[in-house]
Amino acid sequence: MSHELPEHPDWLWRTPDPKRAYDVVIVGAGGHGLATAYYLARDHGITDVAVLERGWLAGGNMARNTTIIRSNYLCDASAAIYEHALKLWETLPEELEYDFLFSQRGVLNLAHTLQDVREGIRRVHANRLGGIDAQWLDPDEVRAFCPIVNTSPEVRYPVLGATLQPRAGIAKHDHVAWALARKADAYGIDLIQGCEVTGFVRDGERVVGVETTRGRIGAGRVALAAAGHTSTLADLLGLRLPLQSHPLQALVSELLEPVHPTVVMSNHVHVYVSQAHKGELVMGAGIDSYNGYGQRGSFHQIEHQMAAALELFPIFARAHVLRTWGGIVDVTPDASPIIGSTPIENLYLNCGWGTGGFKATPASGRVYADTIATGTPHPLAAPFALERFTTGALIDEHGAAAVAH
Amino acid sequence: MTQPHRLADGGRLDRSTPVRFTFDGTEYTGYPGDTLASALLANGVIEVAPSLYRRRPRGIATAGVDEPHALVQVAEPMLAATTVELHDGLSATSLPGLGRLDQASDEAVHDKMYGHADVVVIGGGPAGLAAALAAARSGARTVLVDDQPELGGALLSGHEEIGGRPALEWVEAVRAELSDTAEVRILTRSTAIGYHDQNYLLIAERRTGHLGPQPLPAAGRGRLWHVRARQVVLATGAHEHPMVFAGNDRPGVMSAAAVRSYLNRYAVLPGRRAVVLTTNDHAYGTALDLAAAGVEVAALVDTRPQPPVALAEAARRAGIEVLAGSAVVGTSGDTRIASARIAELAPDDTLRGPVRELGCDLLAVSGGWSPAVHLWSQSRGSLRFDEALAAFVPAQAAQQVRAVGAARGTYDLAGCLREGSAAGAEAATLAGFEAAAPPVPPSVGDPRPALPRPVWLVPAEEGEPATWRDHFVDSQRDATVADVHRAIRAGMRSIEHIKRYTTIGTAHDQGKAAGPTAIGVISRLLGASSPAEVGTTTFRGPYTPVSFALLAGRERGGLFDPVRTTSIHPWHAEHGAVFENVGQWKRPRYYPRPGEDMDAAVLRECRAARGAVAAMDVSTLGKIDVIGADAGAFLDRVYTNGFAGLAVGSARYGIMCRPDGMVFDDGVTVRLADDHYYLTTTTGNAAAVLDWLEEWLQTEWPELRVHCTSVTEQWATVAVVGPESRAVLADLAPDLDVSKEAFPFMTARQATLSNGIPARICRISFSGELAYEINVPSWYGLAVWEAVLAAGEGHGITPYGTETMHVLRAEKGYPIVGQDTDGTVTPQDLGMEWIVAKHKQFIGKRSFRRADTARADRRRLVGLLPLDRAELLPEGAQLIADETALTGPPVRMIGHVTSSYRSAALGRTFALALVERGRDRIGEKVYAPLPDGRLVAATVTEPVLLDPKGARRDG
Amino acid sequence: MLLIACPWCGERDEVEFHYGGQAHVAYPSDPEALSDAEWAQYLFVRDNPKGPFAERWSHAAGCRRWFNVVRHTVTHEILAVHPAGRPKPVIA
Amino acid sequence: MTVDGLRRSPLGDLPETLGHGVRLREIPFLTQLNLRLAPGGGAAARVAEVLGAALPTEPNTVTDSGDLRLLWLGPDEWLIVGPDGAAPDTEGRIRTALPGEHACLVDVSANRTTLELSGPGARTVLEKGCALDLHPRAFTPGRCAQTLVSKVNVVLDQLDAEPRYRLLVRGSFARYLADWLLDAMSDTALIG
Ligand SMILES: Cc1cc2nc3c(=O)[nH]c(=O)nc-3n(C[C@H](O)[C@H](O)[C@H](O)COP(=O)(O)OP(=O)(O)OC[C@H]3O[C@@H](n4cnc5c(N)ncnc54)[C@H](O)[C@@H]3O)c2cc1C
Ligand SMILES: NC(=O)c1ccc[n+]([C@@H]2O[C@H](COP(=O)([O-])OP(=O)(O)OC[C@H]3O[C@@H](n4cnc5c(N)ncnc54)[C@H](O)[C@@H]3O)[C@@H](O)[C@H]2O)c1
Ligand SMILES: Cc1cc2nc3c(=O)[nH]c(=O)nc-3n(C[C@H](O)[C@H](O)[C@H](O)COP(=O)(O)O)c2cc1C
Ligand SMILES: [Zn+2]
Repeated sequence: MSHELPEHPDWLWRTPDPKRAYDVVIVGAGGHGLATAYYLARDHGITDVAVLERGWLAGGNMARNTTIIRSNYLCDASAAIYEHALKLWETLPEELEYDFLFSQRGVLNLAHTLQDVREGIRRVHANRLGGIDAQWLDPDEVRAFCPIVNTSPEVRYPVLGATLQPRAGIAKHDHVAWALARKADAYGIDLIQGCEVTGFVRDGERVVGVETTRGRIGAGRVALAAAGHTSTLADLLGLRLPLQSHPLQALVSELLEPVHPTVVMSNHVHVYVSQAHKGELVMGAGIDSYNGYGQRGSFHQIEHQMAAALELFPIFARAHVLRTWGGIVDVTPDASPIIGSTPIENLYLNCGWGTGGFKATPASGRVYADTIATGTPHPLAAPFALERFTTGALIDEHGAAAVAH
Repeated sequence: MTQPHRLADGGRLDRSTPVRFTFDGTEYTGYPGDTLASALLANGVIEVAPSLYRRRPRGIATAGVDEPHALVQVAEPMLAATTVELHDGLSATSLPGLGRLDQASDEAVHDKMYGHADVVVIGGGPAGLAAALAAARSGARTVLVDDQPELGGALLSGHEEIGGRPALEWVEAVRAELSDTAEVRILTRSTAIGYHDQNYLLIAERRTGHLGPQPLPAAGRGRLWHVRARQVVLATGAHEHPMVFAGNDRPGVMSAAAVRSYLNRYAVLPGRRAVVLTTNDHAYGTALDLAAAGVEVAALVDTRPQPPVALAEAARRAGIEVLAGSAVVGTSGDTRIASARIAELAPDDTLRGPVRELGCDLLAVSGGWSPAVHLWSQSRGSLRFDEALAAFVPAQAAQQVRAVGAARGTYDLAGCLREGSAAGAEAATLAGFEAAAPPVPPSVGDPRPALPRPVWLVPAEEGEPATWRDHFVDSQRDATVADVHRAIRAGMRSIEHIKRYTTIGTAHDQGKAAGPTAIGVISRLLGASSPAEVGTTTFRGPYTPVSFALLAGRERGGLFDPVRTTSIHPWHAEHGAVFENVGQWKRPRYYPRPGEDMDAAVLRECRAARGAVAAMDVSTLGKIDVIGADAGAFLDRVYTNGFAGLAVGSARYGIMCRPDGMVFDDGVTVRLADDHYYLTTTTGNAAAVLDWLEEWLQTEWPELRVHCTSVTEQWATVAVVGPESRAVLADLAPDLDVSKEAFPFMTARQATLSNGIPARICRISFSGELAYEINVPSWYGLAVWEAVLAAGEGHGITPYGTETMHVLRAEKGYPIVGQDTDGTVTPQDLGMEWIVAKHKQFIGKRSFRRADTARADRRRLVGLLPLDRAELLPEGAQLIADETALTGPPVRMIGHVTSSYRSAALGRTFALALVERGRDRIGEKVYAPLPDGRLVAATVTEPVLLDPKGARRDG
Repeated sequence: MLLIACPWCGERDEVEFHYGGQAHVAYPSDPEALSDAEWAQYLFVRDNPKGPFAERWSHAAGCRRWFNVVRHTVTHEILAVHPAGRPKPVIA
Repeated sequence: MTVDGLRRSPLGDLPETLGHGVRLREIPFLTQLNLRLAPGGGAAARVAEVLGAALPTEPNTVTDSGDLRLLWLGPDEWLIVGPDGAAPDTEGRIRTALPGEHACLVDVSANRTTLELSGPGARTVLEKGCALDLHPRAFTPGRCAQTLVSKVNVVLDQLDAEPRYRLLVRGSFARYLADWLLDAMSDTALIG
């Protein structure tokens, strides 16, 4: 049987009017902006904070992602920050007093070619030495772990094995955002919706405030957390960033009795699927090659996705697509985020999480808050500085996943 | 008695051939023309599975795609019984909003079609038919789409007249004319599920599913149409929505329009004693039809204090009591409704006066109408809340589209016909045809309705909204007024939050019927002045759920993805090759002999290559003819090394980088003539390299006189490798002087083989052995392969696959792009400084000077020899600097194994690895900690482990 | 599925094309003369506007020609199409 | 055995197949020459002379010259298709027209094979996997296109109004395309 979702808390957040100024103004009330606000208060006692959101709170990519959480990344810097996030996820429901259905059901990354196998094993070895749980499964072990995966050697791209991260899993995206929002609100932080930042107030080389659709708001520091919209904001300051915003789509089926006990990702065949708590299959589709701000992509992506899904999961043939949607993901040249200060004083940047930033939410917020509060990069954030594009010290996660959910 | 609720006559049924079906294990009969829902109602069955979470009894509530309760499992899960056509032998099980996936694999075929149309009309009701007719008469390619088995839309459920005849005769005449008109396609049983950019429509056609178990599986179950339309007419009608009052989910509470459908279209009596509740004119027709069918209509409850006089009069004449300014405030009944409680409503929608209870087994409800704007919204058209109609209606179009009839809030039949006709003509005209709106025949049907009085929320007789847990807002999700209230009390203001907090509108029906009601309820509880302030959630496709298999189409199983094979493939398959997928190619990995595993086969193949002669099909390499006066200059810009100075008839190995300086591809290029180079690429990158070259030529250097032509499949290529390869070649090409002097390493010759085949033979080597690559037009590939094997027979020639190829090249320290590199590796990292020209510009050169790229301590390619000669390091194993470094986690890693093999030639295992400061560590030890806890030590060496001087290759 | 008008072949579905990102970004005439920061701008930084965007497409499955398009990144409307090498059109 | 007898086409084992109103067969070994040169220049004129017909300059059209078909592939690119064995002679003739020009002629006869799909149902079969508008108002004999059928790149050439199409497909994709077409042809309700 599927489950009714757990009860929400009776109280979530206020709907305040903006004050004239704040110590810190965070632009964007997605998961990352909200987590940043929360950790500014929790870790640094900074509560004179506003989170400005152009639409409804957590209505951007936070409302749209396939909720996969894992930390089995290849590069040291990525593995470190995602593993930090995973550790935070493990205690966050209790800390935030909100059961947001964090479920450590494991994530399988399937290998279909010898190249995939090499990459998978490389990642398993690196993860284990990095202190991240990782296993290599052969096809029989894959079948045992997820019986509905087609492990027949007869298919076009047989499953040759998989990496498994047992501690990985999913969480209910909206509820995560609300849990963070609720605590941030309780610290006295103003979450201001329907408030779009349309410009910046500058004093020489410094940013001292923002212009919004609800008037000018002064700010000691301005922290961008606007995901796919970051470049349009940075453009207002003449700051060009190595970011491209692309449509990324996802879809859900109707509610189904439990059939899929874990999370399966396959880069080669292009499938990312889990079964959410209520019972719907949640599936990510391919990223569209072109730039797009329309929160929708091209339908052939969905059709390819379905063909691929049926290769791996013949049992899904009769399931139905109930709803499709798109988000706007901000992609960097090395598929890794940018976190840190900018050439403009008091302006901070956290973006470029692309197709995979949900899983990082708590760590992203925490290291960003630390960077903002102290004015120096948090050690986990340091490798993700903007300078890497000049020095060439890229953190290339392309090998790890075409769409790195 | 069978079908006790079936009317004696009428309906769109074929009564001559009753069909049998089972529902939850019980057998019933019905008629072709029935839906599962209508047949159940005919048998007196209204109750379906209880609700998912609260286990409330639930019944069939609608007659269409908006059905929230009657979900069933037939072959597929979660079909609405109101959309399942009855057929003999149908067996359905009711579902509580939760489907079950059948383990048995689904063999049904699904088809796709790509279409183009001048005018697509969606909806085959009066408006759509009129539009299609107008467009079709102009000669425009017209597609008429309707999701029902037959055309007519709302006319199928009434008794309108058009042109002085029963409306369905008009429908039939229009259908006949359309069928006879060239360039018209009528798609019934076809749902437009998506409206995308540039008038791209997706239409899901049900082809044979309704026939039951497929007689001919080849005629697919479904078909997905992709239609690019110049102009679109949306005539999708309107949805009637429910009303929110206590107990509004009880079986027997049904949409008033659905009741009318059941009576007139399906000849079914959904109840025997009815109460009708309405906010608008339309349900009067239902009440009158019920009365005419002999149903006792206990009351017609109209929220409006002053219902239109003519309607009220007609009701009274039919013996129906009209209770004006009132609403149903509650229902009773164990499962099915047994009575409705009715009270008067004050102008502010509060209750006043006494409550009256009327016995009934049917409560027909019309909470109002909302145009079906789903596709309009998907097309990015804007919506506007029309206060008079109390509904969101289409406002500004964003594409070449118009909405007509009920889909834009026009509810009178004459208006629907008029708008349809005009829109069809307009669309055809804009599509470039001469079209005139045909005259609209006179009609008798719904007149322009009087204004409705929407009552979004009928208060309970007591208590506060916080406690109204039986006022269902989204009954499939069991979400109530209390839930909405709770979300708002928690601080939520946006409908998007309330949707996600309560899950309203996210169920199988996507809130098709209840969505507008939910907006109304939310606006009431938020204290908004109008639903306009609340707005809608986003309309997303698909309009109705579609199966994964339909979207996958034919590209399943063997057709999922092309399998690319070479001209020699039949031989490989016949000779037991084990294949490896390389991109879309199937390449032989090794050729096991009986009893051999891969290791044994590969060792044998390697020994043959190093000891005698071996042959490999290397036809999959990408091949490009680069031709033109500037070909050399062009390649100089693309490769890190120089090609302009290459002698005609000679070959050279090259590496190309991306602008960021990282290795992109490598391969050997032969200069065939002054202006003609024959360039080869890795198998996986063939298409990417061609695109890359074209991109630079067309967008950066159009002044260069160079043309690139892909000849990958023009040429089949056979590598003949090993010390005895020269002898084999001599035999194969008797006219060619194969001597060392006449045919040196890195040159190419044209020759005619002994069997007459013309060949381009290159003396190049990816194995470090004396070797030749024989290129022939691919239709000769198999013949040449067989000739090579025949010529080599006396030398013990051995076919070998990619695995042996990998071992041979690794023994020589030759990297494989993508295996020993990963997008972060420069040519220098591979130890190939020699290939990076100092004195010319080439793509990527500037990047080598960047701080990180110029770092001295980068990871570089080296060889590894495990101390234990039998220990095979896993590819991907991470390396640490010394045994004591194993503290942590995290453990500091200095590199990883990229390639690792057993070598027949070396009599031991070896590996290639990328290691931090690797070249400075030659002679030192590094360690690979393995998951099984062992720590494997290996000595760092030069990557070239065999014949470093190249004597064998040059021999 | 975008409908893109190849300047040669006419309107074809998006899947026949290959996306090439921002148009009119010339390869620096003398890369060696650039600072690391300037080179990084060329390598990695492209416009990412919300609105009309001058971008490149190649008719990969058709005539294989590269050409330039001005497309609105929110509505996906294609506002102009022209062969490679022409200057960027002015879109009001 | 002559050397021609040693040739194998990618679909040599494909029997001619009839479906409902549609026929599929391979035509192996057609001559195919890829020609690149500037349109409208001297070379183009000389090529027209030696071939007896102008290279089409209207995109996606074909001109006939005896048993040769000259297919437009790009603004400066054509595919010259002729019967088996015509390559050496045709190539020789064209080469005489090219000296001194920025031009390029490559024999790609073995690069692709040809499938012929014909009959009243042929268009419907193609429309199951090809998004091109093949309606006679848009695509007629004399038109050609490079496009996708299912996941495969093809050069599509309509020979007559039956309709009869040629699909020129690279050898390695030929098997998949044939399998795909055969599957599509097995649809029993082909027309309509
Ligand atoms: C379909 C899809 C699937 C995905 N799947 C996964 C997955 O499985 N796992 C995973 O880890 N990640 C996944 N991701 C990525 C993940 O969703 C994002 O990386 C992450 O949500 C980005 O951070 P965020 O939550 O802060 O962004 P968002 O939620 O997008 O927040 C940015 C906010 O900024 C606001 N904003 C923008 N401009 C302004 C302005 N001018 N003024 C005020 N406010 C502004 C926006 O409205 C928005 O609410 C997926 C993304 C998509 C689209
Ligand atoms: N008096 C009233 O309040 C009232 C209200 C509604 C309708 N009506 C009457 O109903 C009729 C409306 O005529 P109409 O032509 O505008 O609408 P219609 O309801 O008669 O026809 C719409 C048709 O479109 C189909 N359809 C809807 N969405 C579709 C999709 N996505 N794909 C395929 N098919 C789809 C429906 O199944 C239906 O067959 C008139 O006779 C009108 O008088 C009256
Ligand atoms: C993990 C996840 C599960 C979802 N489950 C459902 C669902 O069961 N039903 C539904 O209608 N939508 C579901 N959605 C999609 C949302 O309704 C919605 O489409 C998404 O938040 C994007 O918002 P938009 O469509 O309003 O733009 C789900 C979304 C996510 C990310
Ligand atoms: Zn083109």
